[in-house]
Amino acid sequence: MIAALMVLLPLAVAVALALAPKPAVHRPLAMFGVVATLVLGLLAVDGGGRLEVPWIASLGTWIALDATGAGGVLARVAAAVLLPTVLWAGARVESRPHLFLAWLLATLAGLSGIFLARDLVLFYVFWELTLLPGLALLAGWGLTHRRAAMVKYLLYAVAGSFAMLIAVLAVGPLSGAAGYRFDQLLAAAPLLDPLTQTWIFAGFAFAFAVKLPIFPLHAWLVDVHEQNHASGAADVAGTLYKVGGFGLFAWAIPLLPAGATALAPLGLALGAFTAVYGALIATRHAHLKRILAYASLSHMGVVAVGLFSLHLAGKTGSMALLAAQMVTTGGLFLVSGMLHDRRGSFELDAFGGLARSAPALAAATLVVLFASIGVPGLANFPGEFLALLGAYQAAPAAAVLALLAVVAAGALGVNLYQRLFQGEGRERVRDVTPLEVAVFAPILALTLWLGVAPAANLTTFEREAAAAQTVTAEAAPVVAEIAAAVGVLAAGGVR
Amino acid sequence: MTGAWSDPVAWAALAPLFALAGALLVGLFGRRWPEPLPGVVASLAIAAAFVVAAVASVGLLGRDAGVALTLWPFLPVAGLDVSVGVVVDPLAATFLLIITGVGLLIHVYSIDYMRDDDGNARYFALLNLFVASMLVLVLADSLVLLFVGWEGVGVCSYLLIGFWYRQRANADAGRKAFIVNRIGDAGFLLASFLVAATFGTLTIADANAQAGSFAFGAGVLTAIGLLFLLAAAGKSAQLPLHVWLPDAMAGPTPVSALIHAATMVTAGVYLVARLSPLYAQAPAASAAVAWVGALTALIAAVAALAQTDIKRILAYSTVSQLGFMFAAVGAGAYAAAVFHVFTHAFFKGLLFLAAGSVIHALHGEQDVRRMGGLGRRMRLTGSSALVGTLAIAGVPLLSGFFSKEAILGGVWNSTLVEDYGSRLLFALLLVTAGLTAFYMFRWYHRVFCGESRLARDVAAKVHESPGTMTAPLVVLAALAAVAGYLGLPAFAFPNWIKSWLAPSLASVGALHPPLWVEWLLVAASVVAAAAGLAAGWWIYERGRGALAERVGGGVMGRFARDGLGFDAAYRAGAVSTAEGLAAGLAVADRDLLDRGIAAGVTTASWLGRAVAAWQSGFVRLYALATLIGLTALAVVVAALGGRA
Amino acid sequence: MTVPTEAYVALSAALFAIGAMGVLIRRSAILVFLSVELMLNAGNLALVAYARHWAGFDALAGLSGQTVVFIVLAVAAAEVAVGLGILVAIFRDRSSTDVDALSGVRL
Amino acid sequence: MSLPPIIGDLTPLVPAVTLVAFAAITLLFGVFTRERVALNERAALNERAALSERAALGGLALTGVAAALVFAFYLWLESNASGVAAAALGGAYLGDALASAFTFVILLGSALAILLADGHLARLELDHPEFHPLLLLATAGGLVLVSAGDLVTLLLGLEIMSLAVYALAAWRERSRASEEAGMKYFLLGAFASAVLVYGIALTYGATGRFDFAGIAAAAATPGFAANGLLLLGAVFLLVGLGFKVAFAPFHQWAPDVYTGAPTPVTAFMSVVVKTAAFGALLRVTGTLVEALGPGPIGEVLPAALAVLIGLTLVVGNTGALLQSGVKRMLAYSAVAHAGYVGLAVLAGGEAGVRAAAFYLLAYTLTSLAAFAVLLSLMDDDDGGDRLERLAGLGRRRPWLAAALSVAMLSLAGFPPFAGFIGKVLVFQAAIAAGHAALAVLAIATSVVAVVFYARVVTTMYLREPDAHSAPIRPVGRRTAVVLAIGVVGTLAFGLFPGGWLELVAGAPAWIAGF
Repeated sequence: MIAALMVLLPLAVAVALALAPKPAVHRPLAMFGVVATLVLGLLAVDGGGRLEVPWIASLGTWIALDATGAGGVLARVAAAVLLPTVLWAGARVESRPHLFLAWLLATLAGLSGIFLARDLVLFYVFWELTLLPGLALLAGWGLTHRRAAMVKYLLYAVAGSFAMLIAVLAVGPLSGAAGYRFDQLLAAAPLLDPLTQTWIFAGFAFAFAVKLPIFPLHAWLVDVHEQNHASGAADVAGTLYKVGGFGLFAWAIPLLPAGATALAPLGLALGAFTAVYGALIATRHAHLKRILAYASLSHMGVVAVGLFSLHLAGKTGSMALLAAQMVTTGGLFLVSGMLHDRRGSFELDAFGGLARSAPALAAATLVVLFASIGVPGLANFPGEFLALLGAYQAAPAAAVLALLAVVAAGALGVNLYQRLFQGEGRERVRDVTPLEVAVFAPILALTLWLGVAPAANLTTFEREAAAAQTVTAEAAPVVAEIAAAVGVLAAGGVR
Repeated sequence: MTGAWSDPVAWAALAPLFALAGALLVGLFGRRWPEPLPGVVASLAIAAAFVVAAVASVGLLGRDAGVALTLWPFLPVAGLDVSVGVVVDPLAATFLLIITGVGLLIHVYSIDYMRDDDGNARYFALLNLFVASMLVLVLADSLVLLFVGWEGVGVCSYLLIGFWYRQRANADAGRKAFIVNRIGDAGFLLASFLVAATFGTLTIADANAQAGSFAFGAGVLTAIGLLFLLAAAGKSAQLPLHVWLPDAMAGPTPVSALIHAATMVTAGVYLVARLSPLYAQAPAASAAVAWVGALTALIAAVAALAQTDIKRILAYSTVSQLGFMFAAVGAGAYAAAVFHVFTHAFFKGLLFLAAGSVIHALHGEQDVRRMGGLGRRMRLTGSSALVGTLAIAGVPLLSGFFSKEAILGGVWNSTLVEDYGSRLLFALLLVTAGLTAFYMFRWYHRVFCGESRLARDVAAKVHESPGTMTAPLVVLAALAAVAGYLGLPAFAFPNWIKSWLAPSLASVGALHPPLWVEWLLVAASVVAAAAGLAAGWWIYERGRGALAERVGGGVMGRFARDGLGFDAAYRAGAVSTAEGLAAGLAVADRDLLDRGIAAGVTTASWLGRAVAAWQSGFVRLYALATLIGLTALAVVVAALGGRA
Repeated sequence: MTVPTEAYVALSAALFAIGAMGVLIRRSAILVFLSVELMLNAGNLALVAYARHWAGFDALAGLSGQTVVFIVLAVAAAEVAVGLGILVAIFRDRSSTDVDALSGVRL
Repeated sequence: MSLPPIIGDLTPLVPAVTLVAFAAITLLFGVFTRERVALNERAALNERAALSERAALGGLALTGVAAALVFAFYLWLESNASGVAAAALGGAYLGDALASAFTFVILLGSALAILLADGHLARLELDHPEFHPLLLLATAGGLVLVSAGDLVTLLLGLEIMSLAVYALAAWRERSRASEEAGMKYFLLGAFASAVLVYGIALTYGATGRFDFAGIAAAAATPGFAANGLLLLGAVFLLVGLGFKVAFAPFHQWAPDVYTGAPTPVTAFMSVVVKTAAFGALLRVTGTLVEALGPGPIGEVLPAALAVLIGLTLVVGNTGALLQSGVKRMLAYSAVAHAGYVGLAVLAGGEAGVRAAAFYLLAYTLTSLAAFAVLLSLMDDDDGGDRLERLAGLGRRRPWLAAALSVAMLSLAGFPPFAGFIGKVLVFQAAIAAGHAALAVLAIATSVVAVVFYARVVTTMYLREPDAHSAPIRPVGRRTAVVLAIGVVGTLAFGLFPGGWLELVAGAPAWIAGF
């Protein structure tokens, strides 16, 4: 029941916001929505966090939600990250702020659905629904070239999700599962023959690769971020919506072990390449949001590498990294908004020397930035470490490549800090305002918490990662064959 | 090895917390405090840490095992239940004392050195944070936690090198240090992964224990050893990753003293020593360590000859001394290495602080060519600097002599790297020892002796530094003089430190040559030191440095001054390659992918146009289409019907 | 000797084809429609032919075929009615029955 | 063999008969009141009376549809209770699950279409007294079509429906577009019926039967040798009906007729005609596939159908891509949706019927909502459907814009709208029946579809109206009702389609209706 509320409450608040007449109530209402959802998430630890009622009997779908697992953790983190985001957006969005907040709340509702859904069709519904708020935020508050960015985003996203739809509708009937509930599918799907599994997995993987995103399906990401509202709040919503990794973790890999194994080499290669690719390209840009976008792309490469390692530590780490980068990347996008406030631009050349007049801002940013480049003791490290550890067990080469990316990301981070805060300062800028302190507080708290005491979350993630089936012995040779064929195809594609 | 809070030894776990608390206090509120307060608070925090460290060390005396304490779980995944836990054993305790002791002195020294700097609070907060991280590094019971400290010190170093971030050069230097270290860190991570894959654990003790069960010289152990060597080389500025340390002198001098001489840069040595049971099983890897060390020592010493910056000389000297330590750990003389870390912390810290005192007196002048004769104006600084110089030069009965001798002996007698040219290593190090004595004499002479080459206005205002700065100098000078007696030559005298460290270090069998050989070795190092000093006296005192001018002005001189062209090589090689690659990818990213979508869109709209064109509007053509469809189907059917 | 069913069917097919050709060739709406009528009657011819064929096996089957012919005729008649109605309206408007003139609506 | 009872239980006929009866009543009423209406108008006195009498026509028609709906529902309850599908006229007229499901959809669509039309007839000068009777007749024809138990009834239903619609398409006087639409539709329609008739003849030739059950049975008898002929007949039938549902390449009439016909008529056609035709197609293909059985011959028909569907999907979706007129865009999208329903037909069986029925229900609600918005924006000369018309609608008429957005999202297949569930059912059925490749093609084309549906939405919210954009008249009450029902239904069936799906759960009894 609580799980259901985690979806319905923010949705209701969103509607209320859209219709609420008095501007005075907007911000409190929005804050209430997020806080309440977060509290619900914290309460939904045991039985109360689960829900299971039949939805469309003849289709075998259920309204099944579970807030006690990996998804629950991510949902909680997402809500926690939206807290400062709503705070910030409420103050920074001038035109129709209540609608902006409404869409943020809608995003939260959709994310809760995505993370908590334990029925594949329900998962798809939320997956698709959550696309709309992002588009709306871009359409309603984006910058001048938003139209092109929207079309691009829409094309990629829809192509992905329709591919997934086919996969969803294939995995059910073909496996002869009793229904689309996770446990029902888990009982049947892994028994599908490897080739079918590979095809279905490919369908899922395509959708999830778009939403991770990883090369070569990432082109929408950068434009969307660049064109989003200058406050960076919309970018946070976008960052939270990068749920492809979760999809692989929670659905594709456990349900289709043979398919996953067959496509893992490709996934590892693409992931590692993406990691390096993003980090390197980021160094070539001078637009703050573009840089952040590419940097997070690099993270997603590491996530993919961890997942496709199919190794316990790798998968667990990837989820931890996903949660962590929600906080850090999200936080950095908020920072980008704060910086834009001060200089009215995202071009790095407009900055420099800010540390002198805004030391607190510099310090806070530095913490988040270092967290995002995987400095241990801060949020991203545990996940990154485990993801790479797992990858190393499966494919040392991929791990080494991804590790190079980590090094490059470090270089990127310090370069960025220097361009923004170091050097001879131009005219003075104001240091953090009370609002900004309030925005930073939860971000920093999460950054430290996830970095210092990740154990609890990791255990939750691992429990779910361990549930994944393994390839049966007799299937193994076939899987290997398919994997080889895929490899040949991929090589051909590269050439 | 289990412990509980009741055990005073375990209190050492509090040391980093004290430092961290200090960092938070000063960092959050220091900016509003009056001038000396941030420094005082920071110093008190370190003092507290020093106390618990001392208590712990005393508590450890006479035990043959350290104390382990598990605080809370960290990465309980995939069977490697890594937790946040500490091990307090002699090795850790030694580093604890060095870090907190020297750290305390340098904090005190900084109070006046950093007076009137608008970043005062930030400085002390970072300095405390550094100490905290360094303590975590040496206390860690697992590779993961060790890496936490490892990166932590790197971050602090980065921030302190770029402390005066307004000058581009400083910020760049900090960045360089961070990135180069990052490369080493990649090695560390890979090594940890390999450890996890091989031993199924990330706890140092377990890994060491398991390494013992592997065949001597097993390939995987060598691989792990080499990867950790990469990490250590990055942190301890060894070839080929040493390039960041000279630039790191951009930071405030006390920072150079604490981080880039006494403590952080020795982390690499600590790492190898900590993993000594593993390295003792991997002779090839150990040999690599030793050779890297020896070569670094020599090359850095050569570079040091030609430097003109009072701190850069010391920086190269540090690199060189670290090379000695690496040679020692590589050769299996772990105790000797740690011993040298110990003594080096004193005399090199001392030298840096002295340099700082000079720079302070000269209001930022750092070029030794514009110094000289300062010994008369700054007696305390000068005399303590002399002690430091002689100690590092290896003059008998001073600390540096004993530790260096222990290293040379250890290398000569090494069984571990016997087949890897231990004698050649010895020769290299001996030459380096001579060079050390020479360039240190040069350093001291150019700064404190001869006639003053100061600019007039500066010369007028030169004065001895205040007590808070000179006191640490004196203390360190005393330690630099006497610390060596903890480790007298083992073959003839009681070597206390060796037996003290024994529980934490692997014991590698050493050759036991006849006594006269041992004495010969001692003599050799004495001769080397003497030769170096004599040469220095000959050139700089007698020859007024004319010869040096001529050589230094030449190609060789410039080559040496530029650090033997490593930076240039990297810029030409790695850096430009990466940039080129990035540029290429960026272009591809902009075009290639969008082109893909464009293709899809055009196909669709092309089809659309085709459909529209087909939609001619003429009824009869529509009928035609219908009929064609019909006949086509009919024909197919007829064909099949014929078959069936 | 009797004419085999196939012959009738072949004839009906020919009729059908001719009708179809007519639809394609003729421009006058009326002639086009007459061609359609031809096609309908081709259907009828086939129906009666088959009715005769089936009557040999099953009286009812044959009977049903023949009745259907009448239904089809009725349908054809109804079509004529509606068709001419529309045609008249058009003719009133543009005094032409050229179907190719009916190509205003297109992209 | 013994004669089957010619006059059996006639109850299945009741809904259709009701409609016909009401058609007659409405016609008489309209004809007798016409003079007075005209007079009142001319004298400009008693405008209200004129209006009320016009309204009365619509009211009557609606009552008829409502009555038919009630009877249909009652029949459905009956047959559910008894567990046997009702059949009349010796199996020529069925009251089985398929029939009732499609009957419901048709009647719903018809009622909404009438309501929508009534809101605009006067404005568009379409309010001749024969309008409603024809709509009712067409609806009745649709019912006959989906209830047909043999090919002859099917032909009759088709003609009853088509002839009425031909006339309606040409309804607008002195409108070349409308005339042209009517004529085109008529000529091509007649052409198609000729093909159908020939197909009937061939099928009869092969099996000696007209009723579906008989055809299946005859083909099943051992020693049945006329497979080839039957297959040929099947092809002709497929083409004849494929024309009505606008499968490519027999679709070309659709864009032109939809565009040319008066918009209320287009709305009616897009839902009622399509639904009815699909009902028939489901029966025919189902029968023939079973009759032809497995084996090389049996595989031909599905293959042919698959080819047509694939072509339809591509043509419909890409064709809509470049349209600048919303009406014409909807016409192409109607073609595209025919392709999706075709997947269900191809899948066949209970799943297929259920999927098709639901998809058409969803399409009916959504499409009528879209037409409702469109109609209230269009000019009195039934023109002005260009995309630019929608610019800035999000600001000027937020509710209209929201409604149209819902419609577009549902058509594009976004959850949580009915269109999504429809796609789910269709694809699931197709994949389960082993047509994954076609499903993939459907998906690929759906991506294209999203583009043109999205264009409508973005135009409403992102593009600013140009200065001289026509003022938007207030939305009429009837139109509002249609909108409400359409949007709410779209959402409701999207969230809780369960009940409806259970309604057609009994569908497998359908081939042999008894």
